[in-house]
Amino acid sequence: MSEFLDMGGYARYVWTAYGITLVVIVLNAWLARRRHAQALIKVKQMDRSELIERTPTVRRNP
Amino acid sequence: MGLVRWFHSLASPPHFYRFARRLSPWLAVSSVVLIVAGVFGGLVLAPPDYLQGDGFRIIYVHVPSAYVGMLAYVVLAGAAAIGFVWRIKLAHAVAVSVAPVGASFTFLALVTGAIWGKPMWGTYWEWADARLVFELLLLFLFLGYMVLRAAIEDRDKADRVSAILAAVGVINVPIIHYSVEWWSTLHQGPTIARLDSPAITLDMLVPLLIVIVGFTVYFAWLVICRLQGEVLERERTARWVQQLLAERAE
Amino acid sequence: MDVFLLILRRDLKIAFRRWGELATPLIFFVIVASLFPLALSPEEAQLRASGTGFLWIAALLSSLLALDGLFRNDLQDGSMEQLALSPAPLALIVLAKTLAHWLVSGVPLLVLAPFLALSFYLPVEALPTLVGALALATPTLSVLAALGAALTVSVRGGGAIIGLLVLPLTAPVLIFGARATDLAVHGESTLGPLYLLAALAVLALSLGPLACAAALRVGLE
Amino acid sequence: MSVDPSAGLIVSSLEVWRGERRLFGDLSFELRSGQLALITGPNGAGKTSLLRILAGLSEPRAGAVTWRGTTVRQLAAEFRAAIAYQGHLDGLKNDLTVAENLAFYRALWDGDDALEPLLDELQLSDFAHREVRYLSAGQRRRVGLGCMRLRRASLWLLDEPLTNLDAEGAEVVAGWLLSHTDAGGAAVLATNQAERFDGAAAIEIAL
Repeated sequence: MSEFLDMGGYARYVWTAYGITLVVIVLNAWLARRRHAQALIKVKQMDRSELIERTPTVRRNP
Repeated sequence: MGLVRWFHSLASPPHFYRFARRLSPWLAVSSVVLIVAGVFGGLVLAPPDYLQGDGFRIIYVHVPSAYVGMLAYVVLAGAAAIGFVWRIKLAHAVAVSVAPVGASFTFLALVTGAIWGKPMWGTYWEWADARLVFELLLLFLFLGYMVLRAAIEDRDKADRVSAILAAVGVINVPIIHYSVEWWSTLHQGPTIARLDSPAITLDMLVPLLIVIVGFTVYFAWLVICRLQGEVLERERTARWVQQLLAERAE
Repeated sequence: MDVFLLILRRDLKIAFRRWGELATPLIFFVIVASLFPLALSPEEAQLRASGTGFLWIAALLSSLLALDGLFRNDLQDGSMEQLALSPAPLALIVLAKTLAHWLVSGVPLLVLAPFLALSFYLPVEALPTLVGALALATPTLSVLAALGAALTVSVRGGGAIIGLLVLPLTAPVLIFGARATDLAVHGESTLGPLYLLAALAVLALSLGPLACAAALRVGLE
Repeated sequence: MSVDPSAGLIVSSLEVWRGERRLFGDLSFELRSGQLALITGPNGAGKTSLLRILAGLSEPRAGAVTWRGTTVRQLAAEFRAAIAYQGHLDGLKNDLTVAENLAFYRALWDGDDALEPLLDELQLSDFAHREVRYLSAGQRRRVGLGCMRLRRASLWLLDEPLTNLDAEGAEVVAGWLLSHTDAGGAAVLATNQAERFDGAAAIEIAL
């Protein structure tokens, strides 16, 4: 096991690289899920007046 | 015919949203399985490289992240171009969602490349390595795209302006790639080993391919997650979003 | 073609009436170049070794510096609306404006560059190649910078991000331009990189104005 | 869609957005030659946005605008030339003189009208060789409208053309509009001074 962890003397480099990769992967997942959750909140709190549909009046003069 | 219609229906936001909700757990689980299996193969099963020893095992995270970074830029530019030409809002939403993911994987490729470089070259950064320089320029392209989008307040405008930037960028990517390659061959000393083994054996290659597939599936999951949020925000006045909210409230 | 000349003449006339703005990038180019030996060292060998690359970076930056207002001024006073609604293709108008800009900023740069190169101890034999490479490279740089200006035309107050958008795209021009100059300094054949620079210029001049025009139409909305 | 020289400006089920907000939807009308249309409405209702869509500067999210049977965004050069748009901005170059600005637009529109009568009518003769930067807002407006006049257009799209104009200036522009429609031209006007055109407008659109 300790031989495996030692990585033939390259432990410092190999494990740092894998560690950073893990951080980036986890961070990405968290950010992506947060993006979805925040959109739901934003839509819930949106200005309801945006839903009103207005139509202009057109008057034709003879 | 049925397949074409199915693809077409995906471009409609409510269909896409429902489809994505069903798909995303599958993507998440399979990407984790693939990545864990591939990394296990790479760290434990694959033999050490005859030149680089166990140091070469960084390849199992460096190459997949570099690959996903490139793939992301192509997807970004392709989606943006489709959105620009055919005015498909969902395509623009794809481009927006891909950008931060692609940037983070490109960044990861740079960092793992530099860490790998230290034992191989004795320095973290080697300007003569064309691929690291190219990754750096690619990261700048992602950042430029994101900064431009952030600077334009109107989402519709931001979509189309940034699509033009992405299209110009993707035309430039091969030119940048070959010019950097050409430039590095002029400056490369004979002592510089390239960041891949010249003779990679099959038991080294298989785990690598598995991790690449795993990273790609993971990338798809991330994009779909972000895309759901993006679609909701863009479609907030649409009836289906309001219905969805009402259902969730119950 | 009439429209092309019309726009070219108008922009040149305006440029000469605002000569202060015209001179800024050139003075910037000269000042930065004069600061370089102060930062590095006045030694001949060192200056000669890094002078080429330095001249190229300075040329790159000064050609980006000037383009912020290229379309923004027209957008703000409303003339861009009229140009976009004119019967002439917008890409042709963009090309005329870019050419006008190159004539007043790129050409003086070609004239100044040999003098700066001499002060960095570059051999006289290398100067024709330097000017030739700059003559082929600056149109590409102008088109790229124009593209940056067109993309950011609707960004409030933000000419600063042009550099971030455009600089990564200029890498090939920089590589080939500096390489051609370097080869000339060492007395070798410079045709290869010069051809590549010419190819890039053709590509930029043919596709760039179309992309600019598309970006401007979006910016006008 | 085919080219139909007799068709005027046809707006069908148009939806107008400003950025992320839908301003209004379902606007349809048809403007024939010789007719004047007025767009009225409170600030922010979308008068300018509508006019810019009619001019082909912006693309509508939904609905269509056609001129002579072709979508305005896809007009061929000769039809494009027949539409004049004058927005809030005058489109003048500060560093050029009044005469230079007018001459530039005359050349751009491929026109050949003499400038002197126009300058006289707009009471700008004394300023012909002054740079535009030294003009007042009202004078600039006159020059801008003069540039528009040099375009031999059959459809005029004017956004608040009377803003900044004094009584005489407004009189001149109103006169232009009437003679334009009398001569078979069409015009769409966004204005808060609709009462000036009472009875003259064939179509009134209240946003």
